[in-house]
Order: sequence, then C-alpha cells, then structure tokens
Amino acid sequence: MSAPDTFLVLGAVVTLLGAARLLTTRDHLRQIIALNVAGAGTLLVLVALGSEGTGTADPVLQALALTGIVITVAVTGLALVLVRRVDAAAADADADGDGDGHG
Amino acid sequence: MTALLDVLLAAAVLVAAVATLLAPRAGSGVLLFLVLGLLLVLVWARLGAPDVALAEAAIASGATGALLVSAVTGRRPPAEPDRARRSWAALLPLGAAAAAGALLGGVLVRARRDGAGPGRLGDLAREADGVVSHPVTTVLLDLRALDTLLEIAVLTAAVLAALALHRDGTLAAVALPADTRPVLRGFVHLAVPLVLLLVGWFLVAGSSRPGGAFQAGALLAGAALLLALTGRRDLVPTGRWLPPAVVVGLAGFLALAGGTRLLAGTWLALAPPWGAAAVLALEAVLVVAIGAGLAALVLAARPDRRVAAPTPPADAAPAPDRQAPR
Amino acid sequence: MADLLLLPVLLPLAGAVATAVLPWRRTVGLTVAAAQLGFAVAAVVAVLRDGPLRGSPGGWEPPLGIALRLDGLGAAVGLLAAVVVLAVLGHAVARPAAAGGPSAWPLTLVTVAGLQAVLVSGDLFTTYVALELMTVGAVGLVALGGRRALAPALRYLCVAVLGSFAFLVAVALVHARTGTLTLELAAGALPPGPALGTVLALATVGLGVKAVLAPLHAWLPDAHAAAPTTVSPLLSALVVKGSLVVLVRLWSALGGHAGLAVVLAVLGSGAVLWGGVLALRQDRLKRLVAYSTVAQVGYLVLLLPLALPALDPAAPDGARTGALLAWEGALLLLLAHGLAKAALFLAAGTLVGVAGGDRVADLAGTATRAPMVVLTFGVAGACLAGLPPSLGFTGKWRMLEGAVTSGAWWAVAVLLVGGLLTASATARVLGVALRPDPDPAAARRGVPAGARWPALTLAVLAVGTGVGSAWLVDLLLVGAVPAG
Amino acid sequence: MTTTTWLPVLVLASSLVPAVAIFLLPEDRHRTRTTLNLAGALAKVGLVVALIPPVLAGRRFEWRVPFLPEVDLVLRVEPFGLLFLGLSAFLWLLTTVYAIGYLRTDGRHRSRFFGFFSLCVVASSGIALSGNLVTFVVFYELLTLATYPLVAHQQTAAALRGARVYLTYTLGGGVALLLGAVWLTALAGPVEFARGGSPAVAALAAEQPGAARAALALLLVGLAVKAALVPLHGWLPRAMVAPAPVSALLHAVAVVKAGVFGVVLVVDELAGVEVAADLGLLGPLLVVACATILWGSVRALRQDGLKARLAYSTVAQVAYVTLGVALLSPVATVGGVVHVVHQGLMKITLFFCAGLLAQTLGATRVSELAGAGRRMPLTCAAFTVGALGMIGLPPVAGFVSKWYLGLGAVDTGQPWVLVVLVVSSLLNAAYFLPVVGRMWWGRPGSTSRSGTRARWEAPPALLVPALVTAGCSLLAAVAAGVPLAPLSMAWLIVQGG
Repeated sequence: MSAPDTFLVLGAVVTLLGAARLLTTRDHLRQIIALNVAGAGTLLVLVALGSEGTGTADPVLQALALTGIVITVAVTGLALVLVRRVDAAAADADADGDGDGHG
Repeated sequence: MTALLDVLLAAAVLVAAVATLLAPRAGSGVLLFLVLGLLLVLVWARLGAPDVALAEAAIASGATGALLVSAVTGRRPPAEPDRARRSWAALLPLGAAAAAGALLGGVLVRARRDGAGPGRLGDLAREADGVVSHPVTTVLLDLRALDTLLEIAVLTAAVLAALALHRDGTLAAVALPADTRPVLRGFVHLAVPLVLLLVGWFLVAGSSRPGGAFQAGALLAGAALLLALTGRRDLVPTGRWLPPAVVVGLAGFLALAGGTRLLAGTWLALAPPWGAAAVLALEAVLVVAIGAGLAALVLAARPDRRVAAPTPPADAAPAPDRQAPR
Repeated sequence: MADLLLLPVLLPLAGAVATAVLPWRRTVGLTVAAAQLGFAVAAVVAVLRDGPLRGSPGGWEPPLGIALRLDGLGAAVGLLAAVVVLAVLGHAVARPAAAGGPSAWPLTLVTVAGLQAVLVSGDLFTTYVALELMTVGAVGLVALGGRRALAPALRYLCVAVLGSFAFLVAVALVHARTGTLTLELAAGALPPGPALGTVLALATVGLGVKAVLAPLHAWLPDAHAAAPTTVSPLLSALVVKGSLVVLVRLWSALGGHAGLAVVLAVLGSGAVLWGGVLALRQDRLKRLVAYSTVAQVGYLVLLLPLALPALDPAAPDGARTGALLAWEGALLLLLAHGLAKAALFLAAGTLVGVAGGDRVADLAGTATRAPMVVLTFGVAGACLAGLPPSLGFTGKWRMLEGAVTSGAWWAVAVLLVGGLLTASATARVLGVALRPDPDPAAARRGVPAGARWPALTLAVLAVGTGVGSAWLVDLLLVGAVPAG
Repeated sequence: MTTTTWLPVLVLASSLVPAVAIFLLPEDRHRTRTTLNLAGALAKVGLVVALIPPVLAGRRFEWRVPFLPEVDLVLRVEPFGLLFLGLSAFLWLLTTVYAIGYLRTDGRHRSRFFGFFSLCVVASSGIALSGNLVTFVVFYELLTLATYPLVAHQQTAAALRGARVYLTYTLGGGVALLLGAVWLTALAGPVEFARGGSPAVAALAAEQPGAARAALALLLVGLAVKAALVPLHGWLPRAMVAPAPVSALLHAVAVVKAGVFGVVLVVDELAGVEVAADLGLLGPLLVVACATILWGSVRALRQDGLKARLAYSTVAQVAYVTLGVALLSPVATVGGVVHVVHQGLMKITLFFCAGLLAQTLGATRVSELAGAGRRMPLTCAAFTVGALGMIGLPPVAGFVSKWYLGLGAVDTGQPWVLVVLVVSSLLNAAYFLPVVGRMWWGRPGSTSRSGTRARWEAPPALLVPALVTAGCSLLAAVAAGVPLAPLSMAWLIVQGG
C-alpha cells in the first residue's frame, strides 16, 4: 500500500463519512460542516489519484482539486447566508408568537 | 520511515474528520474543522501538490474557516443540543459509511493500478507548451480555461444569490460595529500592507511557480475583512460598488473569451506573444473579484443591523455569547 | 462550429453580469432569451444536417483540452430550454410580483448558462462544474420565494452538492481507469467490471439526487412549492432535465449495467406510482404539481432498464428494436414533460394568485375568473397524462410499443397506471376550478394578458409538436449510441 | 385510386378554425359567434356534399403526416366514414341552430360552450376520417377531452359529478383502447383500415391467434364504453345533466356514435368479419349486444324523467348496431350500418322535443306531459314520429333497420335474435306509447304542468330543427330506395363500391 493509495482509501472513507453525517443530522450548521468534510474527502481522492508518492502530482488533477476547493467555498458561503436567514426567520416567527401562521 | 509518517498523518486526518463530524456543539465542530484543514495542508504537501496546499490553507481553511466562525458566533444555540454523539443510532450510519468508503477505496486503488500507463493526461499536460511555464496555471487558464470560467461563474452566482437575500441587494444594512481596541488596530496597520505585498507576490508568481489568483484572492479578502472589522469601512465596497466588484472577474473572463475569438479566431485561445500578459491581466481581475466575493460572503452571513439593534426579548435567557463583539 | 456550442453558454453569463449591475434588466433578459432561441434553432438544424457538433475551446484538442459535443438529445433539450425560458421571462415581465424581485434576472440567466453548459460539455469534469453552476443558480432562485422557501433551499443545496461530490468521485474513477476525462474516449476504454459498476452506481446516485429519482426526491416538493411562480417551471422543466441528460449520456456511452438496471426499474416504477398517488392526495396546488414531477422522472428513469438491450450488441434482435423504441419514447416524454410541466407550473402560480390561496380547495370559481389559465392547466395536465393529441401521448405510445415489443409487461402496467393517476390529479383540480364562484366580486381582479399567453403558448406547443413529431425522433437519435 | 389532397384536413379545419376563433371571442359578441358557428357548419355540410359523388365513384382522398418514424397519421375518406361524417355534419348544423336559440335565454359562458362544441365535432369528424388505428385513437381520446367541459357546462354539483363519472368511464376505456392499439401495432406494424379487414391483422390472427384475440378484445372493451354496452353504460344516464343541445349531440351524433362506429370499424375494416368470427369475438359481442338491448329497454320503463328514459332508450337502440355487426350476415351488417343514421335522426328529434318541452312548459317528467299535445302540437307531432321510429313501426326509418336486422338473424339461422328484436320492440312500445298517449289524449290534471293556457309553440329557431329531423326520419324510410338514401349507401358500404 503506497502512500497515495492510503490517502486514496482515506479520501473515500472521509467522503462517505461526511455524506452519512449530513443525511443524519437536523441542525443546518452541522450539515454544512459535514458537507465540507465530504468535499475535503473528494479532494483527497482527486489528488491521491494524481500523485505517485514522489515528485509533483499530476497538474490536471491539481487544477481539478483547486476548482473543487473554490466551488466548495462558494457553496458554503451561500449555505451559511441561508442558515443565517433561516434562523432569523425562525426567530421572527417565535418572537411574534407564530402570529403569521408560519408554515 | 516515511511509510510510518504517512500512516500517522492519515490516521490523524481520519480522527480529525470523525471528531469534526461528531462534535457535541457546533462551535467545537468548527474548530476541529480548522484542525482538519491544517492536517490536509500537510497531506497535500506530502502528495506533492503545492498549489492545492496553498489553496487549502488560504481558501478551504482560511475563507471557509472565517465563514464558519462568523456563522457560529452570535447564533442562538439550537433548542436541544445534538445528543447524537452518545446514542448508538449516530455511530451506526457512520460505521456503515466507513465500510462502504473502504470498499470504494479498494475499487479506486485497483482501478488506478489497472489504468496506470504512459501517455496519461498529466504527462501530456506537462509537455504542452502553454503561454505560462507553471503546469497547474497552464491547465487552469489555458488548457481547461472553460472550467475555470464556469468556476468563477459559480462563485459569482453564489455571491449574487447571497446578496439577493439582503434587502437592497447590497450589504449596506449589515451590522459592522467597529472594534477599536488599540492592539488590534496596531496589528492591522502592520499586517494589511504585508498581506497586500503577499497578494502581489502570489499574483506574479502564479505563472512560474505554485500560487495564483485563487490564493491571492483569499488573502485579499482576509485583508479587506481585517479593515472592515476594525472600522475602516470605506475601503471595503459594501454599498453601490459591491455588485460591480463581485462581477468584474466573470466580466473579465468573458471579455478575454470574446477577445480571443475575435482576434485569434478560437475561443479562449492564448498565443505566446500576448498570452502571458493576458493571463496576468486576467489573474489580476480574478484576484479583485475573488477577494470582493469572499469578503461579501463573510459579511453577507452576518445579521442585518435591524436584527442586531432590538433589545433582546425579556423572556430570552441572556445567552453567554451575546456579549461577544459582533 | 465552436460558436454554436460556446455562445449559448457565454451569452447568458454576460447577460447575468449585465443584469446584476445595469438597471435595464428586462430588456437585457428578454434579448438574451430571444438570442438563445435563435442559437437553439440553429443548433438543431446543424445537428440534424451533419451529426453531433464537436469543438474544443482554446484550440486544445481532447484528450488534453476540453471536448465539447452537442448530440441530438442536447440540441433538443436546448431548444426546449430556450422556449421555456422565453415564456417564463415573458410571464415575469407581465407579472413582476411572480418573479421574486430584481435579482431573479441574473440568477435565471446563470441557471440557463449552467444548463446549456451541461448540454454542450463532452468532458466529465466540465459537466461537474456546469451542474454546480446550475445548482447554485437554482438554489438562489428558490431562496427568493420568501420566508417559507429558505429552509427548502438550504436542504436542496446540501443534497444537490452532495450529489455532485458523488458524481465527482465517479469522474475521478473514470479518469483513474481510462486516463481521460472525455466521455467519448472513456466510453471504449472502460471494460465491464467492478469499476464500471461503481462509476454507474455513484453517478446514478449523484445525478439521481439532482434529478429527483424516487427515494432521493425528498427535497423537491418543498423547494418547488415555495419557489416563486416563475422559478418553479425553470426548476421542474429544466434543472431536473440537466441531470437526466447527463445520466442518459453516461449510461449510453459506458454501456449500462444489468444489476443496476433492475434496481432502477424498481425505483422508476415506484416513483411513477408513489409520485402519482401523492400528487393525487396533496391539498396544496403547487405541491400537487411538484409531486407529479417526481412521477414523471420515474417514467424517464424506466428508460434505462428498458433501453439496456440496445446498448450491448449481443442482445437478440427483437429486444434491440424494442429497446430502441423505448429509448425514443422516453426521450420524447422528457421533452413533453419539459413543455407541459412549465405550462402547468406557470398556470398553477397564476391560479394561486387569482384564487388568493394555494390550497386546491381555494380554486373554486377560478374557471370563471381566469378561464384561459384553467384551460392551459387542463391541456398541460392532459399532455402529462399522455392523452392525445399531445407530445406526451406520442412519447407514451412509443414507449408502450417498445415495452410490448421487448415483453416488459411490468413497464406497460406502470405507464398506463401512471397516466391514469396524472389524469385524475388534473381532473380533480379542474373539477374544483369549475365550481361556481364563491365571491363573484373578486372576478374583476383579472389576469394580465402577459401572464396568460406564455403558459398557453407552451401548452399549445406541447399539443402541436405531438402531431408531426417524426423529425423530433430523428433529432433525438443523432449521436445517441443505440442508433450507432 | 387514392389521391393525396388537403381535402380531409379542410373538413377538419371547417370546425377547428371556428372553435379556436370562438374560444378567443369575448362573451358578449353574440352576432359574430353565431355567424362563425353557422359558417363552419355550412362549410362542413358543403364539403361533405362535394365529397359524395367522387367517393361513390370509387376515388379515395387521403392525407398523411409522419406521427412517428414508421407510424403515420392518416386521414382518408371512405364510404362508411363519409356516411358517419355526413350524419354528424348535417346534425351539427341543426344542433347549432337549436343551441343558439336554446342558450339565448339563460346562456352563460357561451364562448366556452360553442368552442368545445366545435372541438367535439372536430373529434367526431376525425374519427370518421381516420385511416389507421393510431389516428382513430388520437381523435377518440380528443372526443373525451372535448365533451367533458360540455357535460360539466352548468357547473352545478350534479353536472360536475356527472362529468367526473363520465371522465372516469371514458378514461378507463381509453386505457384499454390504447393498450389494444399499441399491442396490435407492435405485433402487426402500423395497421390501416381496409375494406374487408387489414391483411396484416389477418396474418397476425393466423400466426398468434391468442395475442390477436386479446388485442382485439381490448379494443372492443375500450370502444364498448363509449358505445354504452352493458355493463359499461353507467356514464350515459348520469351525463343527462348536460344542457339539451349537448345531450342531443352526445347521444345522437358524437360520443355514442363514435363508440359504435369504432366497433363496426374494428370488426369490419380492421379484423374483417371472418377473422373476427374465427377468433370467436362475435359470439360474446352478440350476447352483450342483446343483453344491452333488453337491459336498456327494461330500465327505460321505470324512468319517470323524460331525458333519463330517452338515455336508457339510447343505450338499447345503439346496441342494435353492434347486434348488426355481430351477426355474420351482410344483410344484418347493412341493418346495423343504416341504423347508425336512422337512430341518429330519430334520437336527435326526441332530444330536441324533450328540450322544447322542458324549456317552454317546464315539463321534465313524463307525468307532467298530460295534454301537452294540445298546447304544443308540432313538437309533440315530431316527438311522436321519433317515438314510432324507435318502436320500429313502418312509416319511420327505425322500421327499415329492424327489418334488415331481422332478415340477417334469419339468414344466419339464429332465430333467438329475432325473438330479442321482437321483445325489445314490444318494450320500446311499452315505454314510448304511454308518453305519446299522455301527450295527445291525457287531460291536463293537477300534476300536469301544461295548465290551461292557450296554444303556445316553441320559438321557430328551436322548432324547425326538430321538425326537419322528424321529416328526415320519415324520408329515410319512405325513400329508402333512392340512390343517396342511407340504406343504399349502407348497401354500397357492405357490398363494396
């Protein structure tokens, strides 16, 4: 089991751990953290596939990983804004005692 | 010897990941995620992917970390703390997922071994004579320029979607109380010029060695946030100038694509004489866009001034983190 | 040649940039939509004339550069998208309240660009990035639906991005095994075995989540029901289609997988029946229409198991012709669902506005207040149920023919029962709409013409294309593997 | 000799164009709507009259459009199709005149009504002109969709319930028809209608009798719903809630006739009578037809509502056509085919008169008709002609068809069918004669609504159509031998021109 292979298996495991956790929790922030962990797992798979343990990794797969990172941060940013809005909406609903028939 | 280090590193990453997922409170989850990020920087260095290591440090741990920390502070603790960690119900799916992951890993390893051979994409990319010497930047901005264009579009779309949730589409209404503690202001006065120098370095270095627009953009966002949080709001475009700043990167890329089509005949085709200059100009525009975009995302995740101002309702227990500076 | 491939992707992005910054959002939006329709028609003509369009941006030939490829299916869905977007934007101009505010324009154009990029991309990783672009745009649009739309939008985002990660791992596996990211080159190089099975399983789960395949559909009804009127048609008719197109292309290029086909057959049938029953039992109008999307996607997924024999040359000849017929029928249904569902959602949104409440029971009397909108709802519902003379009927007829020829009687039963369920759901809504008007005073609050004509045009198109749709079948088979 | 022309499309367009125009017409434009309606109806009748000579001379007009790669939509003018088309065009004209007058008083949503009304005629003309199975299915289902809003037109609870029941039956039948059609097309390729049965179906029946039998049986079940054969006739009485012109159109011209036309088409021109007999389809069809005849007549006896009684009588009368086809003799088939026209003429007269009686006297129940004859002599005279025809008495067309059916029964050596005919005629007499009797000789007692007011007839716009159809019922019997009469056309269809 060369080094890249260990990280390849690690990547697969981390991705599925993140996915399982995301699907089993109700709390939005925890879902987003799980999403990022799954994202990190996919990056591990990508870069591990592109490296031979010595020398620089395959530039194409590095580029794909870079693109993956930027997309993950963009999605996380949007998700967190939504979390803030959802909490604000829940707070408003509780504050005015469900006046407006939340639902 | 190095095999032992790899196993240790892999184990550390696994433990950090599981800890992040099962952290009892969201706050500790975020911190553990930052630890995971640092460990991953080591992994990318180990696997010989310096560009990804830099990006991981600057964006995946830096920007995402800032986003998550900002989201955790000032958030009402959820009504019932997530007791999943202790109940077996949570560990079962994770166990199953780990087993499935191991299987998937096995398939991946065998596929890599079967697929190994000469003439793989990476070798072709190394020999390709792009306009820039550094292979990763060549792939990003020359060989697969369309991917990067779409990726910038994703970032721009996410920021626009985030801004759309604010009242007038800009962040003017976001609460930004200035933190005027002298030590922090002193640090900011020292750190920001240094960071801007680093941004310039990454921008220029990108064409010949690991670095480039994404990492530089993240640093620029960090500098902008430091300024915004310590009262110097004028430097950070949160009013009318925010949408143009966010959209300039995508606009620049589209202009380049259109320009190459009109001048050089094929979309996004970079030819040697003016190619390097075009890449540099594009990267400069991307730095501004990514910096503004990430800063906007962090600021957009903060509550509006309207919510922060009202006195807390009488019945709500004064939550401990409400006094933290926001 | 690359112009017809890249312009429909870059122009909407430029439009999005313009509408995000400049004030003349409507003119820019409508001109871009009109241009997209022009490109789509030109692309269809080009594909029909000389086969799939190929191109590579930056002048780098595949495997190094990105391979762009527009086959018949891509051109057809592109044309569908252009027509639906033009109608939806027309509706948004006429009834700004239904569009979710000014920032709906850039997000709509971004989603359109994302879908067009998915249709045009022959490269697996570009498909991944394009799917992400479409998802982010769609989530932004759903979130514009106000307070009730935020939680569904967040759930949709998390689930869709998770699906993309699964697809990304599948792409990595294909690259690991075949050394290339271009689907056409990878198609030949991936021998049947565990690797192929895993790729298809991951891709099916990943894309299934975004295409609302049965057990993974939980996020759709809330998101589509809460989204603004002009957003739901885009989601149901277009965004769902993007993932389905990628799934169909992967299956036909990589050869499909027998075991997975059986699973999909069960899931598809379950989706058709379960979605249909749930649609019948919903008491909120837009959720009823959203659940019928889940049922319709069940039909399309049935294509994969039915069309499997067409993919491997060893299959007996009877099964091959049956599979080819089922293939054509399902793709026709895909287009018919796009047109009819967009008309249905636009009409539903307008009816909710006219009736003043989104429960089906509130619709009493809308037949007198907005007769043309109720007519549109009826015609679109009939097309979805596969009643002639609509494109839905043509697709259903062809798929039934394929199922009967290859002896898949279970599929015949599912198709017929599914059609009945959709028809009865539509009839239920029409029955309520035809009730006498509880307060005739409200009748004066008429519906602006701009809000009636786009939906009616889509419904009439859904019926019109049903009559002479042989050219459509020829288009759909261009570049598809079973025909080759 | 078949010539490809746009003529069949023109026939369809003559009612499709007014339909679309009327849909877009605002509610208050009565004059334009009336002109559109009449123009369309006259154009269609003109086209049909123009088509008769060449078709009789053996020319066929056809129009094809590629529906799917190998499957075409075909519109072809055949003699039998032309007969049904002629009937529907002529009666559509009269019903339009009647409906314009009928809806003038309390008419709401008239644009919607006449739009779907014309769409209905497009569907029935399409059925008449369909050249292959796919086209037939398309227009057959279009008829369902076009008639649903008509049945639900008054938007009362009863109307909506009746419409829902109607839709349930017809959609269910549609599924059976679709499955049968697809199965047949899958096995025998796109199947075209041809005189004496399509060769492809005959070949299929030889190779796979089981599959052919099942597919044709499914087709017949699908058609039986609209042909109102027992036990699938439940929708017809409930659809009586529709306004009079719709009941007239539904029960005399469009829906029921489409079902029976389909049955004759499937048995005669798709499978061919011999193939159908070999597959053993005609036996059960015969039994079902006889059962329907008897059951319809028995139920009609106990109905006090005039329209309900007419509805059940339609169920019985339409089954005569199926009876004619199910008997294996050309004479019986002639009887069946000619009954399509005769029943149309007589039944529409009865419905017109029922509408008049309800609107002018407010008399909807049989018991309320006492003395109506003195008050509305012309309407009651027309009703009497229709009623006598239904019973099968000589001077009216009904006698001709029953006579030929009887001959056919004797010809095929199945005397028990003759008994069924006689018994049903007696039953018809049992439920029609009291109505006629009460009209003419009944004293206007307390229950009768006709009261003591002086003679007072319905407005001419409503009366003329009823009288014309009554006259035609008489003419069709008296002048049966004339070359263009329905009977000679029927002979031509069965014997082949």
